[in-house]
Amino acid sequence: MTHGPGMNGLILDEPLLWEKGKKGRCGFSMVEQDVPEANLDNLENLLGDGPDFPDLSEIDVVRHYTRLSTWNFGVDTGMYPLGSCTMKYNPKINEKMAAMPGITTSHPLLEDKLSQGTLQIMFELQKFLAHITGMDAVSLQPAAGAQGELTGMQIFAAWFRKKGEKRNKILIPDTAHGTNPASAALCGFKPVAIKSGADGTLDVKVVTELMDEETVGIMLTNPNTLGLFEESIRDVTTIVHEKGGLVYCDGANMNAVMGVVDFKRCGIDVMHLNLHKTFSTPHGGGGPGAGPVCVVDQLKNFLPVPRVKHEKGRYYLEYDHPDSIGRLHAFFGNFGVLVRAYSYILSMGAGNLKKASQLAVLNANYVREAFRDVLHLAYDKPCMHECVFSDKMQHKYKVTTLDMAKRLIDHGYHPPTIYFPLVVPGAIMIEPTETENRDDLDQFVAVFKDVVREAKENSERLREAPTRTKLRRLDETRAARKPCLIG
Amino acid sequence: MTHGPGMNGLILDEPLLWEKGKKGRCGFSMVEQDVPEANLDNLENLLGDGPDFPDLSEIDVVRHYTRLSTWNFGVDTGMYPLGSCTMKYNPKINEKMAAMPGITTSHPLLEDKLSQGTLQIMFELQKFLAHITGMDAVSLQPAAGAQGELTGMQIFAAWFRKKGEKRNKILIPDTAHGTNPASAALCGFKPVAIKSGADGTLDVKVVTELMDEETVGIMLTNPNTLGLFEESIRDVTTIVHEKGGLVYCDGANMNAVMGVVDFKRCGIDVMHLNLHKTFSTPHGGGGPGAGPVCVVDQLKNFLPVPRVKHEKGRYYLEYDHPDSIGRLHAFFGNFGVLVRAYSYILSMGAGNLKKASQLAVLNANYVREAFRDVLHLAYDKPCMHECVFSDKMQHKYKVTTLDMAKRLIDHGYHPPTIYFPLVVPGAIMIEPTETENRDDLDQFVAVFKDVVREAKENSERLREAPTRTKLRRLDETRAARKPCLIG
Amino acid sequence: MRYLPHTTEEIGEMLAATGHERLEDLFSHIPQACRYQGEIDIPKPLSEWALNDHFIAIEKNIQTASAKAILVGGGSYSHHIPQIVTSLMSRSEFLTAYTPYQPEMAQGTLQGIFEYQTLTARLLGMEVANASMYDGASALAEALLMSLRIQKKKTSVAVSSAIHPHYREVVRSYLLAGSFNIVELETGPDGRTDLSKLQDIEDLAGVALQSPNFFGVIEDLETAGTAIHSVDALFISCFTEPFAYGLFRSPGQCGADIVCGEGQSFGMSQSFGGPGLGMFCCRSKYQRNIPGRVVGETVDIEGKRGYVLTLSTREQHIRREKATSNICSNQGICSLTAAAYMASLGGTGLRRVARLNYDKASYLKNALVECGARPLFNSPTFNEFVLNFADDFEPVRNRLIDKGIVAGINLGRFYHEYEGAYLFCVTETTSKAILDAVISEVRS
Amino acid sequence: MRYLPHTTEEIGEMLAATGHERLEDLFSHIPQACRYQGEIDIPKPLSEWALNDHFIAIEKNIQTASAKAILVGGGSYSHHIPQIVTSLMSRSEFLTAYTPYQPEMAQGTLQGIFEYQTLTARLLGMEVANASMYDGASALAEALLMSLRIQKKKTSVAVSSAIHPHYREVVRSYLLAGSFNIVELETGPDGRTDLSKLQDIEDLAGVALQSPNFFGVIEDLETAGTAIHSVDALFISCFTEPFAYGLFRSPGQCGADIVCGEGQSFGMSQSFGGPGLGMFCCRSKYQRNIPGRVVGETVDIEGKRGYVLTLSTREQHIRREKATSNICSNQGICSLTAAAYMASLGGTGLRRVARLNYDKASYLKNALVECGARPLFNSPTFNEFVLNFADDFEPVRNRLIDKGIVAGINLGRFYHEYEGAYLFCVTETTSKAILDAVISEVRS
Ligand SMILES: Cc1ncc(COP(=O)(O)O)c(C=O)c1O
Ligand SMILES: Cc1ncc(COP(=O)(O)O)c(C=O)c1O
Repeated sequence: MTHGPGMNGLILDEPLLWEKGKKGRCGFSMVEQDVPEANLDNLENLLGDGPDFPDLSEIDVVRHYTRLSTWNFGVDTGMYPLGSCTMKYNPKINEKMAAMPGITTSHPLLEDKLSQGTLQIMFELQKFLAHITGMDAVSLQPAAGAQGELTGMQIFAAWFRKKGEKRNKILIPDTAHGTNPASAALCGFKPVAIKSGADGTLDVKVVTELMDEETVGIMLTNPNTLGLFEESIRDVTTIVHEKGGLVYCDGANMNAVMGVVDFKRCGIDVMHLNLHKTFSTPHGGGGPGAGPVCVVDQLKNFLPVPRVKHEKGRYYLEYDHPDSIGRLHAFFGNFGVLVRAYSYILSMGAGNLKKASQLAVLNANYVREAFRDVLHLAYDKPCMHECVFSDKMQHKYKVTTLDMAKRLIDHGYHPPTIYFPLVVPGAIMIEPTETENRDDLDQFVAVFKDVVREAKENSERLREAPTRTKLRRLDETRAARKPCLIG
Repeated sequence: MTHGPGMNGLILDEPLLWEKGKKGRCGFSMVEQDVPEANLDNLENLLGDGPDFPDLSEIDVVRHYTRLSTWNFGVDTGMYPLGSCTMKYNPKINEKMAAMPGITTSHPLLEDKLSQGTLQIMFELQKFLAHITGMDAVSLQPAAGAQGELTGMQIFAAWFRKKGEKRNKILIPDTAHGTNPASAALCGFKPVAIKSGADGTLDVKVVTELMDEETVGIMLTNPNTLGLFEESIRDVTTIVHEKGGLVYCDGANMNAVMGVVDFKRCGIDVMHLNLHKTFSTPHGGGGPGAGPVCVVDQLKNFLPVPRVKHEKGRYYLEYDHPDSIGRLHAFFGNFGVLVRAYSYILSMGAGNLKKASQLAVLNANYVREAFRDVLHLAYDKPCMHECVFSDKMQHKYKVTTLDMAKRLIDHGYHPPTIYFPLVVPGAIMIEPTETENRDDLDQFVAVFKDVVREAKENSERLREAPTRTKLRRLDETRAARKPCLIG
Repeated sequence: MRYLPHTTEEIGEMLAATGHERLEDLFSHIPQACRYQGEIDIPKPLSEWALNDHFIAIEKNIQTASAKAILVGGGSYSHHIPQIVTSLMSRSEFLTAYTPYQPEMAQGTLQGIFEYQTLTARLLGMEVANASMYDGASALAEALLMSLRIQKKKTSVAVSSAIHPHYREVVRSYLLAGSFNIVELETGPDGRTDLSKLQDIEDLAGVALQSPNFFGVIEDLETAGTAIHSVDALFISCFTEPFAYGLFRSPGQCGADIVCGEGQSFGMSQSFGGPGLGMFCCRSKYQRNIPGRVVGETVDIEGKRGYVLTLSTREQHIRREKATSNICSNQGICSLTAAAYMASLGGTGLRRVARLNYDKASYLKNALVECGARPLFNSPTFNEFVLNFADDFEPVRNRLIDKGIVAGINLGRFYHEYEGAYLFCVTETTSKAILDAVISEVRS
Repeated sequence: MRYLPHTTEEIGEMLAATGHERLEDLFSHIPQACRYQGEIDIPKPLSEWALNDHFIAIEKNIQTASAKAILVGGGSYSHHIPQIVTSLMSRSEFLTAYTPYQPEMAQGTLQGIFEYQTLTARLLGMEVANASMYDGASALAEALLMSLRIQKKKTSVAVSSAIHPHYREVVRSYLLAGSFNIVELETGPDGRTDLSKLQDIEDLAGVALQSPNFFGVIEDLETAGTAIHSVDALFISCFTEPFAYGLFRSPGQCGADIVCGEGQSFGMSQSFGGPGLGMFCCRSKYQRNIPGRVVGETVDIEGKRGYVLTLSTREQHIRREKATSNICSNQGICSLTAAAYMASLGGTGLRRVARLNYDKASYLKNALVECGARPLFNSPTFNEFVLNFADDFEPVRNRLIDKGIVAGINLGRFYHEYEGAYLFCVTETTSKAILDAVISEVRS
């Protein structure tokens, strides 16, 4: 505990909402009843009693959530090196922009002429994302990365349907994020796992063997979930294309390669971006996100409708695309998230976006070097935005990745992603992001090294961690065995 | 620790600002240089190097203050029964109103016709405060209660100057807030202390004895700082007036008597209000506040200038008052605070303001009853908005008010005001305010009783408190003896 | 750039530590053929203040930004949002946290979601709720997929044509690949779903209704439930306006097996349609089939009550292609917002505001009918209703727009058979003065 | 009412516990003659939404609300405020706390103020700073009173007539009662304070100058300091625009004994003149004479570094009538705001923004001079300056107002000898486009 920010402090307890309150209290400002009460007579058997909600005063609600918030840890609290999640700083100004009254009150069903400003944001953001990825056309509708993947898979399906081809397998590397096979399966495809090569990247030979004319193509992540760039990407995409297949790229790790990699040149046909990662929109404890889908020209007619267009100074929605896969969202996706990403891109400009990727990669490599003698490095190659270690060197002390992760909490750090990707047993996946400064990285490294030292010298302490949080280790098995999902 | 919200939790450490940062970092968004650089040649011996400030990135600043905030406790965190301070809930909507762009960008030196809205707020608030107190005219200029007192004292001085009378003593009860004698002294008056009567209120006889024609009058607090209403107020004001004196009322405790007491009818000539108490504006860890001054008709020409007037649908500033004591503030006082109070009064309306006072008094009496057998009650009379106990019953365990206060912290409560008023040795002054609900009062009472029990059973524990905060008891003597005021 | 903390010296030192000379060298293994050519073509960076000006210009380009009222619902509703909800939900501990994978650092989010699940289940009269879906539309699609998972051998679902047309489009997109059969149920002359032909449909796994439906009509859910269960299908009840359940019986009370819909009304601004909140409930017997994240209660090693993400064996990160859904990031802060909103309202407040919606909508509806408009359907409605006008309503609507009021949308966009019928929405946010302005414009 | 949590039953039960029947009975001891008659005459309560509408109406009544630029300073300055400063300072742990009487529960506020004191002292080149005064004007009054306390036997102070006229008015109000003698020092033809007659003033405890002064002119503080010290008076240097010290030498470097002024420029919006921040520094030898609150470093019983309010024996709550000042509540959150603002700028940023102010103001000044305007004074200025025009400027000013630009204020309001001379202010917030619009209006 010599370097870290972790220490004890007073935080307050707080019961569940319905353990508070008194019937008749009210935390809501009631509007005047300026019209006569309407007749309820014809409603008898439809009327209910309303739900049993606790009645609270305004201060009750304020204290409840203020206290709950103090049990949480966010990027604003401290370093959050959660691999694959790109927990970078979320600029406050973006929140302000998304909260502008004209934006928050705009209704999604009005005629285009009443919504020019909102359509403009969407149109320009589409253009920006196309330019950033190198792709040709973009739909902003997917509400998260996984829905972006689903969209992409549906485009695959529609493409082959249109061509009259019946294909139903899809190649997915074993390092893929869980959403990849799940999204493919939702579309009725049968995922075929590709074992990644000894160096953690795709083996062209394996792809060649597996790719055939019953396979729609490949769904890969680049940079992949080991934090490595798929160097043979051009060969892979060529092979797939030669067999009439399409290539999907999970672009959730775009933060490593903005201004560095052109995905169209790599041979990608469809990709999604996670705006809540690369483009700095906050994660909100689980969402909302946004997972725009970018495609090459030949697939643009398959994108979801409506599409946002611009002509003669007028923005408009276009519905008439018979090849379109249809709609994925009731309206235009998580528009408020799009506004934040748009605001971020405008604040950064081309140079800073590229710089952000460079620094993200620099930070990851710096951390990778720093730990190489205390943690087992899963693949000893230069990494991109994240680096993956394992607990192999700690096995002899009967200390696991989980123990080290929990002990980091005591020191005031959010742990890295653990036990993912599955191909690295006991994985510890660290993604510092570019917004961490060097001093903070050094402190993190020093603390983690302390933990590693403790693994040897006082391993019990790690197995008991965390001890400084409001609650100690939680019993997840019990939660799953006898689920208690409502109170 | 069976009832209270206090428990341990993880909070983070954070160094001083200048222990962070690196020259060349920047947390500020720089404006474009769209004009040519100006010549600096004629400035040589005037130019400096600029201060040695740390350079930080935006996230550095965000984390710094986010972490600092977690070491603090506010009304939103929990109960804050600090007597004489009226720590009631500060509605969030008032913050929003004060932050409206039209308001925040308004400049104080422009012609009236460009500032009608801001003048309207001031004019209406003046009127509201006059109606709430029963007084005739109001100035919103004083930036806090103490400056309101100073204003009042200056009005006293100006009144006697105008009458050509030389008086320089002023009667001030021994229960008065420290700012009262300090403000009187700033005006060149000599405070004469009045010992309060056996029941904690003014003794008419003593006032009669002390009031003479060399005395400008009396400066009292009503309800007083023992939480008691000065029942003989009418007699006292009559005596003072008979000797040609004036009566000042410190109205910081107005929260007890809105819609209940008419201060003009009590015989008050000048009084101030603390908007940051009664009218729910937040205290901001020490300010800003606002201490408007209310006077009766005969004194209104002595109020500070400019005054805000309204005529024929036009609001305007009036400067021409030869009797005025002049200006107390560069502009119009803490305008942003006035906006919040105005917003609060409009939200409450007459009925709710009165109700607020009633419930504030109810809560104080409820707490008073609850503790009567475990804490020594300083004056056993019905109280107003606050009640005062002492540590007399704990002396035998060598436990002081300070020890109990610090132990309350461990339980997650802000302690009451302690050792004030001075007339009650070891005073414990509890002001729950009306925004605390009954359940929370009951919990507070139960916790405090636990502490009292501990005083008997485990007094060492109290003397060691607090133990759950970021820091333990701080050495205030050392701080004062060798002051270290900058780092 | 203020978001990038590295100084030039630090970059140099760090590069030295990683064995590189220039930042570009970090990417030397990336094949030339993959490289980005030139600079990204986006505008040059704006300062915070220039950005603000840019957004003000955009806001001026949103023609409704200064509207007095928008009397349009159709799945996106204008309701009052207490400032406390907005203020509390912007606390960075909530907003800048990730999905609560480390429960010891995320008890705030976790208890908050557990409370959301509970209030949601109470509102909808159900036993179990999840932590959110993307929106009402995808929630409905997932509900239908869930019914197909539960009734493994069946391949058809039936969907009321009175369900929000966009929701039905999303359902089609989601179900297309699975080669499932989607039957649309007609709307009867009373504006309610016609269930008389249910028996004719084979292999029916689930039947979905919306109430209030897209026409604002309250479906007779109880009767519908009986009909649906009699063909051994799961009864899926969906909604776009949860405020209705402050006044009307909940779908759960009427026998629904799965209830889902859009929660935007509970504290989320409209924001051109998102982010909203997909609410999702089911009977507890189906809980292991539910899509999405769920939070459950448990204890820590000292026996203290706490919360964790649970039933993760349903999920993509464990089950991969066999998961109940592909959902990962969902609408986290929106679910917390909805809970804070429901807590601010309380049971008493929810009922009161629901009643106000009903009263105000009834006021406008009745007055326009008095002016000669005809309701498209005569069944009870909540805060939306459809009217036909003797003369073309469009000119009136345009005049109202000039006065800052957008009143109604032409149903013809969604149902060509209802061209010229207008769907109106009135909530507690609309004053009588506005309603009277509409009435007098229609009258004139 | 949502701020009042008590239910009717609770009130009944609590009254029973206190031995009362009705709420009114709690006040039965208050004499009838003191009672409020009838109901308070204020408007009936507004809901949160009606309140919002009311404020929107008021905002419409603020004619500058939609102004493009206000080129007026005079003690209230338009500077860019980063959103992070606003967001962070609204965290309720800071905003809803009281003065940090219990340091164990207020280390956030206390460290924050200690940092503010330190940055302030560095900015002004001084050794000690307090935790804030109400504003620049009362800070100056308190500084003069402090000089009289330190130089106990002396009864006069001298104040430059180039100090903000309102500040001088406040000084008069504060010093009046003490029957002290206030001498005003004339402004020389160069716009700087004429110190040549200092020797003639008897019993001079302190002399106050402002730099940049009300005319925007940078005083020659070093020379002034020598003159002031030569008559054995304390040198008090005040300011309304702290940004100047990003470019110019600090008063401390020039020998000032007390430095005070207005800190609004550092992160506080203008808000019709308040709340701002009275900044206050002195040499450490005078620290026990300083008015107001101060925070000092100490340790806790475990030896850990921490912060407390200190030197309280100077203060009213201990010293009562013998206190160094009557100040109690001060500008707490404003001082934290200023610190956060200074931290966001950093040394590099402060210098850069100061330079921008200088450059932009120079651009306008030079251009208007080219158009024929004459500077009232020829000495160097920072971001404010005074011009005389050949023709009446008022019609030009009015035309500019119609275009959304308020440019300058007539000095005649403050100095009748300068009637028709206009004081302008240009900060980093004004774009060249606006300045060019002013220039072309003047030219036309
Ligand atoms: C590599 C990768 N792909 C896909 C996803 C899924 O994105 P989302 O959570 O937005 O659905 C994630 C996020 O966890 C990811 O890291
Ligand atoms: C009774 C009383 N009078 C006067 C004051 C001084 O008010 P302020 O702190 O606003 O100067 C206070 C506040 O502490 C008080 O409680």
